[in-house]
Amino acid sequence: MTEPASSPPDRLEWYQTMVRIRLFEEKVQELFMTGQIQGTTHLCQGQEAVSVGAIAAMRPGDVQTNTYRGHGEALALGMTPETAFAELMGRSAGGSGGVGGSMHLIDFSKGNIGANAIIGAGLPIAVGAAVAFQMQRKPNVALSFFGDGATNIGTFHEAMNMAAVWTAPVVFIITNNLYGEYSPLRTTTPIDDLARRADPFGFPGAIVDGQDIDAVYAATVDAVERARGGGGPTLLEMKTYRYRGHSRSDPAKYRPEGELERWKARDPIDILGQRLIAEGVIGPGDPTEIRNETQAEIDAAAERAAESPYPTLEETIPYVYAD
Amino acid sequence: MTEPASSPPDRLEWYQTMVRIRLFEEKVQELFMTGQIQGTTHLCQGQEAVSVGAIAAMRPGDVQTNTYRGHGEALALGMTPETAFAELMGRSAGGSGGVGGSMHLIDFSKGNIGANAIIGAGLPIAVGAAVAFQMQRKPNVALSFFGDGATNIGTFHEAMNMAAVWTAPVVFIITNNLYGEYSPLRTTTPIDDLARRADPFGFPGAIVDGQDIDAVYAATVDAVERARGGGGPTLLEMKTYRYRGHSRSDPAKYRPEGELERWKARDPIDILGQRLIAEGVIGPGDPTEIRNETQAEIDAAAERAAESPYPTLEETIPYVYAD
Amino acid sequence: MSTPTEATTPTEATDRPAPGDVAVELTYREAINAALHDAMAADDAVLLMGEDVGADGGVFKTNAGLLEAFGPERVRTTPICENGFLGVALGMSLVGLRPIVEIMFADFLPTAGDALVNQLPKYRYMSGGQTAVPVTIRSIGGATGRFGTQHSATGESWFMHLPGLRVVTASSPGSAYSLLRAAVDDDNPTLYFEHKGLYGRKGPVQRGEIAELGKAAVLRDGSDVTIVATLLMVERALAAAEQLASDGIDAAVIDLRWLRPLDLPTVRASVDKTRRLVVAEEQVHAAGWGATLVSQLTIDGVDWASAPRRVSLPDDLPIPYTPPLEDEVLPSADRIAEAARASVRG
Amino acid sequence: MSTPTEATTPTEATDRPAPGDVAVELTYREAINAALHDAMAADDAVLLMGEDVGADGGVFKTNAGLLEAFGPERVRTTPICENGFLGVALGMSLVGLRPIVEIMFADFLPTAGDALVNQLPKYRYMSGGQTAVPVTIRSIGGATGRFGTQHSATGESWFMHLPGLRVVTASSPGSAYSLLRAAVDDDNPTLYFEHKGLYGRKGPVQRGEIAELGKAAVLRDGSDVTIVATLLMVERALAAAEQLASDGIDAAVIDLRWLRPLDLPTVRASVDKTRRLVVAEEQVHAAGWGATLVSQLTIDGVDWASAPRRVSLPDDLPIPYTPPLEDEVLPSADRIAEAARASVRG
Ligand SMILES: Cc1ncc(C[n+]2csc(CCOP(=O)(O)OP(=O)(O)O)c2C)c(N)n1
Ligand SMILES: Cc1ncc(C[n+]2csc(CCOP(=O)(O)OP(=O)(O)O)c2C)c(N)n1
Ligand SMILES: [Mg+2]
Ligand SMILES: [Mg+2]
Repeated sequence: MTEPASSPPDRLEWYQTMVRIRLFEEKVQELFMTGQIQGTTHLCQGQEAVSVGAIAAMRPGDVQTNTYRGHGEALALGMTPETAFAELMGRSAGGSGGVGGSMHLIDFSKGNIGANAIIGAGLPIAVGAAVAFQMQRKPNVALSFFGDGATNIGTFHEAMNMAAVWTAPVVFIITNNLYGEYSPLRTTTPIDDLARRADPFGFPGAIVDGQDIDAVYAATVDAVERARGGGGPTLLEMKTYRYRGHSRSDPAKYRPEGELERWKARDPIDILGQRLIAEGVIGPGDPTEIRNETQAEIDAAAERAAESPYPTLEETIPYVYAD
Repeated sequence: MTEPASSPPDRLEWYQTMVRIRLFEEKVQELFMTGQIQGTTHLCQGQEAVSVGAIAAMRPGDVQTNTYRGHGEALALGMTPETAFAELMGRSAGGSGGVGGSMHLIDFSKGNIGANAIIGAGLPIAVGAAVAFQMQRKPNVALSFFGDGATNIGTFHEAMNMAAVWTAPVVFIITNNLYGEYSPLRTTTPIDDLARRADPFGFPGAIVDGQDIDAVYAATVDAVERARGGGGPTLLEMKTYRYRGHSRSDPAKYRPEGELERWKARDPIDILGQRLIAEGVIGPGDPTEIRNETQAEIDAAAERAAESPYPTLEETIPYVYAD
Repeated sequence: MSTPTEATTPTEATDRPAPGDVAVELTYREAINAALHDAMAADDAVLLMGEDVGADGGVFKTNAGLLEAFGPERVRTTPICENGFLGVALGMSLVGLRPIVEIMFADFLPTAGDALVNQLPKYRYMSGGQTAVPVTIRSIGGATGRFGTQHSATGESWFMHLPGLRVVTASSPGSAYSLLRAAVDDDNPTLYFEHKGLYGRKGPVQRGEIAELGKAAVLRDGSDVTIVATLLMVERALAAAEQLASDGIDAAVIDLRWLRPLDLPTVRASVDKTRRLVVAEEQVHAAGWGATLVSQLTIDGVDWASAPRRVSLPDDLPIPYTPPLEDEVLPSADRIAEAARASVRG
Repeated sequence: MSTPTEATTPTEATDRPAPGDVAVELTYREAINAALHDAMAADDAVLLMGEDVGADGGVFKTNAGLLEAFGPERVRTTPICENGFLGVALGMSLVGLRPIVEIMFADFLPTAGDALVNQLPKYRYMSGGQTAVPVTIRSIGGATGRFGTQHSATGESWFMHLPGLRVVTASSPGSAYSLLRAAVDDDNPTLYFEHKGLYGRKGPVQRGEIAELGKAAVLRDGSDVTIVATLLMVERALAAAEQLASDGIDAAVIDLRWLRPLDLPTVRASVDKTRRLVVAEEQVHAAGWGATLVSQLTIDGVDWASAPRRVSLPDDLPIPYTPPLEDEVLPSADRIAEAARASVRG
């Protein structure tokens, strides 16, 4: 969990976290090439402002659920890159002891109560946590991160409806990166602005510039605090873009020419970096320095992670049933 | 299938059909009491204008799906009371040879391609038929009848979304009778006007007075013809009421006092009857006469149905797999 | 339908059976009601949720008095959305609650297929053991109701195939009570199956008793043949055993109760004695618990005196609506007895 | 990933294998692609639908060239909503189309649980035989991919339990082709399982061949022990048989292919000879096809020379992500051979 949202946000820390996520994801790609990570992975370069800005609005005791594309949220919530790499490498030191993998970076101690590989499945889980808080008279809120494609599955509708009917303290966050796997939004979804999908449930939906972390933070604080105050759910549509293909095996050839470049021109890390420079929070050389420092941190984390042993089958038996 | 919607509607026939449905349902109750029908049943007294008015808008080749509360639609589409009774009695002469029962009055030859006992399941089936018509370049439309409670299940959302994205010639008809099983709409649904649930799919939704068959017919003709013309789906919310409890075992004690009486004051059969009298289509004594004639028809149908034998197990084997 | 009796009022709940507890005579429906009352009274974290669970005692009247006793937050009527509200229950269980979810008919379990297959059983595992998932799912299965083919499945065997779950079935008022308490007490996702044909049955119930996890019940010892059954088939197996006794055949009857974990040792002990087995199952044999038992025992080297038998639903027929055929396809006491006789003969 | 080869271009489709047809060498992926091409070319009523089926050959590249050949109506990308689009396919099938639905990972089949359990298998039945339901569902199952516990199920046994369905599994390029053609040709809802670990395998494919419904394939005759397998386990069973041959053990290997209908006669003929059986299954044994086979054969009175054996996934473990453990839990050729040896020893 980050600091309580009531203290003034540390935007330099946001910047560093976004850079950490970016370089983490790039390292993951590299580790795939060298075979140190196997299977598949879903990277989030380009979407860092959504993860970091929204999570900055959480307070201690708040929780969230996310997806297979959840490295950004996991790191923003404070999972160390080493723990995350170890999980991706299938090592004992991983967040799930190596049995979860890339799609399941989970840390209950940090409010990260789920990273789901099934589209839509995280939403009702967040609603359930939120309703539990309400019943326990706890002042907490649950967030749920999911993609634009997930707004077409029934579970989305069901979760939104229950949240509304029970005035649950939950915030639904669509990371609208314009694509499902290979399909542009318009081939699967009859509208462009997904925030509209809150209307049939009678609670607010808002469109947010997902490249601008200050906007993400402000919108999420509004929604989270409204929920905390008993005002019920909000749907936030963060307009953003993933720089890479859907998963490791996808070169993303289906994208129109120039689209990637247009989005990169509004890179969320650059936007905040330039703002921090303009405000005098950092100097013009600091972005490069932060990047270099973070790169060293990431490289070291990956190395340490690789030293962790693989789990034995026995080690993982207690993960199945609680007693 | 009734006559093409382009010929002027025979509203006297509508009246007779509504009376037939009403008396059919009352007879079903009676047959339960005498043990001639077993199990459960879901009656639709009070909702007749929705079934008859909407189905009058269908043309030959059009199809529809409905639900366990589907006797009204089945009879409106032309299933004989005898065939329907035989099915409820589990006899060979039933529409499904007696293996379907009260929740599954189905007749493909009349465009009745499904009566489903699973909430929401009929919607995508109708969308599928509609998309097939589109692909086959047939000028046909599919309708789907379902309840207010069904608008909370994911399949509703999924079907609406696909219908929109594919501009499918389909009309979704909510028979909003204000209750799920025992739960009033407001305990499960955060809004009152379900027509609003079309908005996130970008197609029209309309509220219709479900007690007024002329209104039902007009709204459905609009929607069906728009669909036929390539204009895509419509969501119609028919505001109506079921006079009886949810199912046989439900005395409906959960309803506020006076509610039933208020709705009965706007009985759909009476409304049309009075209109037909005022217009001189029928005389003041005709309603009673039609009722008596229909009662005789219904009683005779039930008697004939009871003469049909039960199916043998062998008879039903070919119902499992097609070859 | 039943009205609440004295047994449906919450009593002093005890966590473990007091040895001196006197059994009360309750119907299966009342036993379930009592278990719900007692589990909710014992622990504020327990709640009941599902479609129409509160009003009028719920659809099967198992929930009489609960809404009045515990209020609408803890007896929570949900919208119709099985996958969604089971996901909600999962989320609740991750932050300290212990939901009991009613899935009205077992046929609606597949509507919640993802929650049941990919979420509840795997949630703890994929987090590396970071959380428990104390969710109980009550679902009502079985034929006899003339409800037709979409409302008559027993459904219990679908879930044997899934590590991470527990699966339990209740065949009598006494076990309905103690097994439901055990399910709610357990920290793992547990599917608890009721049979709609049993609600009116009466029997002794030990209020406060919590059944042992994974333990089958030998209802009748016997030396000639072992009959294993669940749910409605248990009383038919017992009736068959009576018939057999008058033929001079000494049949053991085991109520399997748990499908996951499966109590192989108890069944094994019996078949080691009888060397004959009949599985009486209200389900298709393929991919069911009966096949699992016969297979595992055979693999484990049981020395059958004659081939095991099965009395099952037809291999290739959905449940028919029409009353005579619904009755015909369901294994009867006669058919169970006949299978046992054949096994003793051959 | 593979690029389309000459085999992915539609050819003259023939409904029945021309006797003189020459087999071509294709990968499993290409064989599936060829079957899709040929089935769609043969009948305008056939279409392919599912998530991302068109672009870039689909997620597993099985669909290369289809979008180009048949256009976006017949190679239809759906929104993410498995239950919904399977219901759409059902609706299409009722009015004259023959959809092939791709459910990307077998783990997503439960997301479409209602369509699979209550709709497709029962639709014809509850209408009293008024309609056929010619829907084919392709789904990709199995481990080896390091996809973790929510993307590695084989899933095929869940559906054996359901009258009204057909269930078939493809273990090689040749059978992948002919079985997919058979599935599409059949008028009943058919689940067709592919294994994600097999896409790169090469083998002979008889273009135009339509496999016989419900017929298992004896891949290797043998007199000492019968090994039955599906999907990825088939090649491991064959490898085990090679090992066994060098030990002087003559193992039969049967690719079961169909789980519904289940080809008991073919397996029975083999075990009547060998009196020994090993089921090699990439699944939990409980409530699976292996248990069904062992049980039914034992009930049918096979006179086992030694107890049947099974090589299965662990009884109580979801599939782990970490590569060494994913490899460890999967039945290997060595473990299959060892089980066969044990069965021959006694
Ligand atoms: C129920 C289900 N169906 C299909 C998939 C396969 N799948 C994984 S990611 C994905 C696309 C999701 O798109 P979106 O929700 O926009 O999220 P993004 O990947 O863009 O972050 C699909 C179809 C799945 N994981 N779960
Ligand atoms: C998936 C599913 N869940 C639950 C049920 C049980 N059930 C049958 S009818 C019903 C209420 C439906 O209400 P509504 O959609 O308003 O239709 P109405 O009965 O009022 O016509 C419920 C919950 C079901 N049949 N299917
Ligand atoms: Mg997306
Ligand atoms: Mg209703």
